[in-house]
Amino acid sequence: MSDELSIIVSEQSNPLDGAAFAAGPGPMLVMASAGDCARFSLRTAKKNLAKATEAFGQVIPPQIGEMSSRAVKTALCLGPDEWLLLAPESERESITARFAKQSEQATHSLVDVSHRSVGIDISGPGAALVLNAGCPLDLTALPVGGCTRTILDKAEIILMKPGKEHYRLEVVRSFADFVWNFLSSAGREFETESG
Amino acid sequence: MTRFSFPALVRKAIGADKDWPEQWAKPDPKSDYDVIIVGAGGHGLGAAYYLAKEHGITNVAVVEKGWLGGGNTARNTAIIRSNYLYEESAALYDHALGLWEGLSQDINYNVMFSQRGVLMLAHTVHDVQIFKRHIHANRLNGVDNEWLSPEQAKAFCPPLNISSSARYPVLGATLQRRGGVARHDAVAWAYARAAAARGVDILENCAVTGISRARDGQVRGVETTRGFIGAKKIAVSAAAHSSVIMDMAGVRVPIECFPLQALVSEPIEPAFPCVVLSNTVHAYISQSDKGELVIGAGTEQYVSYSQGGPLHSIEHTVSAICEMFPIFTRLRMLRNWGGTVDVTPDRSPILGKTPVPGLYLNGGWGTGGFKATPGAGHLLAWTIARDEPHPINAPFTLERFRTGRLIDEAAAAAVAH
Amino acid sequence: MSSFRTAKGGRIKRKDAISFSFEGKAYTGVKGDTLASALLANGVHFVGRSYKYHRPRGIMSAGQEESSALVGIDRGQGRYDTNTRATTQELFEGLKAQSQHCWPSLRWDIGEMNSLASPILSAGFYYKTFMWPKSFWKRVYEPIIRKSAGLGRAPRAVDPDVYASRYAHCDVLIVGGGPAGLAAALAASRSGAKVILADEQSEIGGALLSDPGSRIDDEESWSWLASAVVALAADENVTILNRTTAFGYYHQNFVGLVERLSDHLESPSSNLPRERLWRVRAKRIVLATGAIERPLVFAGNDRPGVMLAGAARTYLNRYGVRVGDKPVVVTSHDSAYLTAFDMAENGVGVEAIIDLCTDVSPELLKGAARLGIEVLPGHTITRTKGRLRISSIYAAPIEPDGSVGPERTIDCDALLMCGGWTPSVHLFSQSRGTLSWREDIGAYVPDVYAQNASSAGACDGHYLLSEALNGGAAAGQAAAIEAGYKAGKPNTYEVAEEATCSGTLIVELPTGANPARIKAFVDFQHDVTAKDIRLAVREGFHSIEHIKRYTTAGMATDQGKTSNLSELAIASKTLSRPIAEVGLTTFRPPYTPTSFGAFAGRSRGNLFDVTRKSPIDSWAEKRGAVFEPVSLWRRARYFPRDNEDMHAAVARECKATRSSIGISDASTLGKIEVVGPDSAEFLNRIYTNAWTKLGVGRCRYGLMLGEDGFIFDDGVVGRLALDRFHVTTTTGGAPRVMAHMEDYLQTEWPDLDLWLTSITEQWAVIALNGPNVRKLIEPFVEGIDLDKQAFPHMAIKEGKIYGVPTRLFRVSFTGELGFEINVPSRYGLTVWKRLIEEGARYDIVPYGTEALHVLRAEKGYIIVGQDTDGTQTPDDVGMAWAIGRNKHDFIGKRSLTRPDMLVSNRKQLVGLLTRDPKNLLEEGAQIVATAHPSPPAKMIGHVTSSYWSETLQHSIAMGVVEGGRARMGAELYVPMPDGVHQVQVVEPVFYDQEGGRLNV
Amino acid sequence: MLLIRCPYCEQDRAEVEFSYAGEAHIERPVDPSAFSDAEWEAFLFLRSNPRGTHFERWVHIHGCARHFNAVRDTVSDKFLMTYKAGKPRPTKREIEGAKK
Ligand SMILES: Cc1cc2nc3c(=O)[nH]c(=O)nc-3n(C[C@H](O)[C@H](O)[C@H](O)COP(=O)(O)OP(=O)(O)OC[C@H]3O[C@@H](n4cnc5c(N)ncnc54)[C@H](O)[C@@H]3O)c2cc1C
Ligand SMILES: NC(=O)c1ccc[n+]([C@@H]2O[C@H](COP(=O)([O-])OP(=O)(O)OC[C@H]3O[C@@H](n4cnc5c(N)ncnc54)[C@H](O)[C@@H]3O)[C@@H](O)[C@H]2O)c1
Ligand SMILES: Cc1cc2nc3c(=O)[nH]c(=O)nc-3n(C[C@H](O)[C@H](O)[C@H](O)COP(=O)(O)O)c2cc1C
Ligand SMILES: [Zn+2]
Repeated sequence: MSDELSIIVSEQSNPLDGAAFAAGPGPMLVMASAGDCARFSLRTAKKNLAKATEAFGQVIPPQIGEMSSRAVKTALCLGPDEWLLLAPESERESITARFAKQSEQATHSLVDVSHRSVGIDISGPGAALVLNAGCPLDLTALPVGGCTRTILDKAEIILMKPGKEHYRLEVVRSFADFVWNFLSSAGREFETESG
Repeated sequence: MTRFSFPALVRKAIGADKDWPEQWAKPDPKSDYDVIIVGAGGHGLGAAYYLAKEHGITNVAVVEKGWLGGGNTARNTAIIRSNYLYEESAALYDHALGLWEGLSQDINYNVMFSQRGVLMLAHTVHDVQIFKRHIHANRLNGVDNEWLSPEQAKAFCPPLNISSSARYPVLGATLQRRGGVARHDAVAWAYARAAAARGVDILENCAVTGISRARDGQVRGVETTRGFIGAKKIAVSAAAHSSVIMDMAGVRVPIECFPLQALVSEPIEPAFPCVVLSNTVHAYISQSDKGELVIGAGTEQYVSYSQGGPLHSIEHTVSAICEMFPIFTRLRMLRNWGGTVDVTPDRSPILGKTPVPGLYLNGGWGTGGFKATPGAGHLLAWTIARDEPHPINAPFTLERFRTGRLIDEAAAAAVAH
Repeated sequence: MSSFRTAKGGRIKRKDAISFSFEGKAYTGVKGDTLASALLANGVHFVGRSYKYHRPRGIMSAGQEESSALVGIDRGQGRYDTNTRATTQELFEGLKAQSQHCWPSLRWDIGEMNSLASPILSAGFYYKTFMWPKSFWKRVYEPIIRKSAGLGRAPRAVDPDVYASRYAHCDVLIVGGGPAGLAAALAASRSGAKVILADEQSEIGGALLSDPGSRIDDEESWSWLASAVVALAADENVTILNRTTAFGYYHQNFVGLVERLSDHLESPSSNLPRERLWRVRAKRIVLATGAIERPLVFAGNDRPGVMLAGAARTYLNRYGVRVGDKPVVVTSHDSAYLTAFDMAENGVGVEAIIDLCTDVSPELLKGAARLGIEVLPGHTITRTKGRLRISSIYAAPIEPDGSVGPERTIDCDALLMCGGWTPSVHLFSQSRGTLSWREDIGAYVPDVYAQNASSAGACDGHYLLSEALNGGAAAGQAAAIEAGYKAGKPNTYEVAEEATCSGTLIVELPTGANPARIKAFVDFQHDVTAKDIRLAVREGFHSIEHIKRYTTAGMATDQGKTSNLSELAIASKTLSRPIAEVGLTTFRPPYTPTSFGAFAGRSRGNLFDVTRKSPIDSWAEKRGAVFEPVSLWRRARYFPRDNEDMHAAVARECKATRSSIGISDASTLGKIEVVGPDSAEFLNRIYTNAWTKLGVGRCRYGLMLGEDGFIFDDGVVGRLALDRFHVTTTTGGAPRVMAHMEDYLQTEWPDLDLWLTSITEQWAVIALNGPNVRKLIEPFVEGIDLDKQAFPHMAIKEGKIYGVPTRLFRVSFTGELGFEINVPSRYGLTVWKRLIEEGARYDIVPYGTEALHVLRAEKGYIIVGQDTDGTQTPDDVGMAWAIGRNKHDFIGKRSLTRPDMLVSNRKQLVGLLTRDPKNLLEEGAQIVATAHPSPPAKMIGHVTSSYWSETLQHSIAMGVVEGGRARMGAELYVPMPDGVHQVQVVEPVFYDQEGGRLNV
Repeated sequence: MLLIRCPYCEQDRAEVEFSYAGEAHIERPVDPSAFSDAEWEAFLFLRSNPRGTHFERWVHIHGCARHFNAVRDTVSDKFLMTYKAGKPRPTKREIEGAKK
């Protein structure tokens, strides 16, 4: 039976599976759905960050808007006591276990939200323009390596800026189609950009 | 007062319109009145008129801080209907609707009350349930309201998009045929003229800054920017400023003020025969007799007296209109303005006595008091004259917020416009 | 080349001919033309009809202030634009324009008869008549009034164009690209500040575009302009937006602009949006919006051929068009002389300059003499002649006593007027700045700023080119500094031989005729005349706001751009009150009419709102489910087979569930993970129920109230660990509940140690109900003993199903043995498909929300929002048992003891059975106590839920009834359109009262 | 669109990221059952609704998700200052100071 059972793990379905989009000369804009990973919502007091860092195996930054990203793990500080942790699928269980061990000394809430959202990678010289079709942030003021929760038209997103012309956003599953359609609709403008 | 009529119009035209009299006089305040009404909106002016006409009380002043009719009376989308859910509300609004039907003739001023029918769209199964509930209740209350299928709704309002693939498809609609719109400004002018003709003083540019009470607590007059004016009775009918003025008398009222915006398109030939409301997408629309589409938005979430509002709300409203009526996208917006609506916790008005002897309150009409104008005026006059509420406004007390006997049209998910 | 095109000059491309049509007649223009300039080049002035009197009207201006020359433009395929100003529409190949508001044709218009009745059509006439006989209003008068209304043709087809939008941030936003705006942009850009320069015209340049003769720093103005634009375009920190109107100035320097991307193109590419809404937040704003020329008010000032003098100059210098061959100029301001001089220099025989002022500057007189133009200082125009085009005017001297001397006729084919200039303070005023009246220039100018902005040039009351340039440069520099940049000294510009620029504000031109009998237009579109304004004042409309609303002056599509000041001046004079005291009406957005499409942007069709879909939605769609929207979600309502209707499908789905297995997608339920040592205490306060004693591995139905004591939401809560709960909410209530909980946690009880995490979308939820469910899943579940004792009703456990992690709930909303399988969302679809496959042997049937509603109603379970409407307490719906009586407090508790919560006749939830079991009540039907109610009837309740129960073979209903529980067994009545139905009040549980089917 | 300074993010952010949450400094009683009907009415429904300075609550719902307080002028809609939830009502002096 367990053979049959394990098959299912590979049969996952994501709203944006394999989605890709490019537009404009250059191209101005490239978008693709990001691969799956483990995601955790971590809530704890700032004083516990050292412990949490230990459990996660990578620095968890203390200031809202900061993001630490090294190798394959990323930690985003979204609120005064809220972090989003991204890690490879394979580390999900070990991370959970390490945090569980700490709950006595450092109260926290670690909730597995791996399946809650999907990621979209957006890059190119037009990336910021396309986001600004629906995002009210001044994206030039968002530093490279920064992150924030914000809004894109009618959808809440978590926005990361890994590079100058590179953004990654996280959107809750059921909003993903909307966000993708919105961005690609805006991206189509590059096909005719008339200045 | 010169009676308005077609022959009068011709006669005056022959005289180059030289001798049309003032529609309302511009008196100086007297030192004392029997009744002072604070706020020369449609409601306050209506109350003054009915006090004079029906109760013989003519030593009355209506005190207005700006130009009369310049509050929400000047800025509303003028929708009139009475198909409210609860019997208390239905009675109240239907009383007003009845008065609207004879108003132009009664006060000899054409307020262009147009009973072109009000459609309210249902976009979800839940909406359908709510609207059916309204129809049943209205029928038993003797208020006209009927259910239309999407096709019937489209026949009644041809620009309506009833495609089932719309993001918010039209699943049906209620229609109140007696509902419609009126020329909002004219209502204020009409009541002002009719009240003034019966001896009421209308004091514009006269803001109330304090309410003065005698030792025994009874009111004795108002402080204004034009000096103290004595009064035996004071009625506050100041819509957005109700709570500020009631505070002057030491009475706290459960009213908060929020911005509400509206807009008109450029004028076009008749293209929209009726009034359409959609609560689900927050937009409502009709076409004025002059030709512009008159469109209303939803209220903002924050307290404000700014008579303005943010752009994103207008974007939302206009996109909702374009969803429901896709042929309108290329029309242009001509003007967008805001009002300040006075909202109570149960979205029903407060109309009656207050804990202060001689002080009456008419307020909290929120997004939907224009339709009540004649009724509110009529009932307020009654309440002032007899120092007790008329049975129709008896349920609309201040006390209900303490006891919990709310008249919750909002919970019943009715649009209040 | 058409007859009125000049031989040379202008900014048009003479070689690029463009054909277009107006009123079906073909014409030729050239590239760079507007529709108006092309028509004028062809000698066409008469293009429209006015609103009320249907008077023939021509082209009055050369810009967006135009209120007469409005046309319809049809580009086919639903691209029909009504009320388009000929003066701003750029010409493109094949443009087709039509006149509006006339029938059968522009030339022969029946509506012109209105002019005959004009004496009685004075301001507000309709308020005074059409009242008798009463029934005529609805049947006769109003239809006629409505029919005659409106200006443009209504659109008939759906617009295929798309609209875009964009947020942008900048250091300095400059509105207006005339000399002031350009100089500001140059100065700001030099500092490195991020600058946006927007101008609504096709080309940047403003007044310079009409003024090739001026010299800036010893350079020809057009060459200066070209280098300025090149310099700005080269700076990557500068964004130049032409064809972009700033329409609204909102809070904290937030400005809405619309960029028109394709209206000037012959065949735009389909990906090119027609317009783009820019939402700009600027640190600092420089307003350089210029000034608008004012018409003069006199009898017959509206004939085709009467035009603003500045416009005529624009047509000449910018478009190479003579607006006439023998124009007359009438003015109260120096600037009109420039028009006359430029025209004369281009070989046009200017018949005369009628100057209302007596003391004309010697230089201007000299200039006129040099060009052979007769100047009549101290003269007025008393009337004009010409039906479809002006043919002559009557000029007369103004005597020292103000009376008018003998008239003299002057033939002409154009009359160019100038009553001075009105600074464009619209945006400033929208920003809530206050204006002050400047008597010397007869205009309102910005005074106190409410936001971080400044003004420069003509919009600030500085009309000289040198002032515009130097004021603009200073404003640009200051703005950059304000925005935090270092800016060197601004440039100073020198303008050679600058013309004088002064005038007098003339309210109404002196006339010998009775002013009460003449039509001297103030608002040209709405046909508001000077006498209308006087009538309004006479009738007691003293506030300018009243005058506006009574006469409709300033309410036309130009929003009073050319009329407000005349209106104000006439009112002031009639009221004998200074203009400054009379004040202005409120400036509101949009600055110029702005398309709905631009506001709607991309929010159309499937982007109008989010449609949330569950992980299993695609399966349901393939299976042909009929969906219903529930908040933002779409949920499968039923799964019809072979053309079944809803009724049949639901009956089948219910039956299958009760007899074997039904499967449904419950993924949309809200879910919140509550973690932390104080979780149970938190839930104690949030819910009516008590949570402390709930064992790990158990669940409980929870009821949540608002602080007002009324039911707010409900759902099942499972305890995963001492400090970890899995909370579920209704689908529609999920965001509201999360916000409510966060609010109390953060602001009322910050001392509690716990956190809330939304996990709605982490888990797909598959609800399985029916007697065979356990049998179906048992083989595939790992780590959970499904045995009745080990895993009883209302239990929760973590384990695996098909090898993927699950949080398995044993709960039931149907009264059958039920499990809710939570699996991480990405597995939801696969698990669902497996269950469907494996379930085939039990005839598993997917059911939708409708069957779900029937099944739960058979059990008397409520749906918050359907059986409750925000006015029910727990006791009202028979759920007093859910209240933890010993709890000190919970949200809403206090409200339950308010006097009106304790009265005996509150509406209570009951079951209702129709006398005829086949009869189905309508949801929302009202309940009365008498068999023959007549309006207004006393209603004692209403039907909240009503269904056909296939299982019970009779209809069932629930409703709320005053004092309902005391009426058990009583007969009541439900009036419906088809008659009054008799019903019996019963317990609201219709099926398996003992709950035997649950506990198996 | 308002521009609101979130005291947690320490940034000015657009109104669309926020939700309004009613008047500030209306503390829920520790023991509501001790409240009279009139006191309870005041807690539930009576708000100051001033023309002018208003103390109010906002949530940075699409940002850091924190509730905070703001002082805003209800006539001009201008924010005078914002501060973290739980902080006492600022004095006139503090408000003036924040305006700079
Ligand atoms: C955009 C918008 C759309 C609306 N749409 C509709 C609709 O379609 N249908 C509908 O039925 N209702 C609608 N309403 C609501 C409706 O406009 C109001 O409920 C109604 O007009 C209130 O009338 P009123 O006479 O009570 O108040 P107002 O007309 O506001 O009059 C109150 C008066 O009191 C004066 N005042 C205030 N303070 C003082 C003081 N201190 N001293 C002296 N005078 C003072 C004010 O200046 C004002 O003139 C809408 C409102 C808005 C803002
Ligand atoms: N001789 C006179 O009496 C007289 C009078 C007035 C103006 N002028 C001349 O006008 C010029 C004044 O220069 P200026 O720069 O102040 O004004 P301008 O008229 O040259 O430029 C204003 C520009 O702003 C644009 N604009 C206005 N509102 C806008 C909006 N909401 N959105 C986008 N664009 C908008 C206009 O299209 C125009 O191009 C000088 O050349 C001056 O000589 C002369
Ligand atoms: C039903 C209705 C129709 C209106 N029609 C027009 C119109 O055709 N043209 C116009 O300029 N304004 C129109 N207005 C708006 C008024 O000009 C004005 O904006 C409104 O009374 C609010 O006043 P304020 O903008 O001066 O604050 C209309 C207003 C209402 C309520
Ligand atoms: Zn924040």
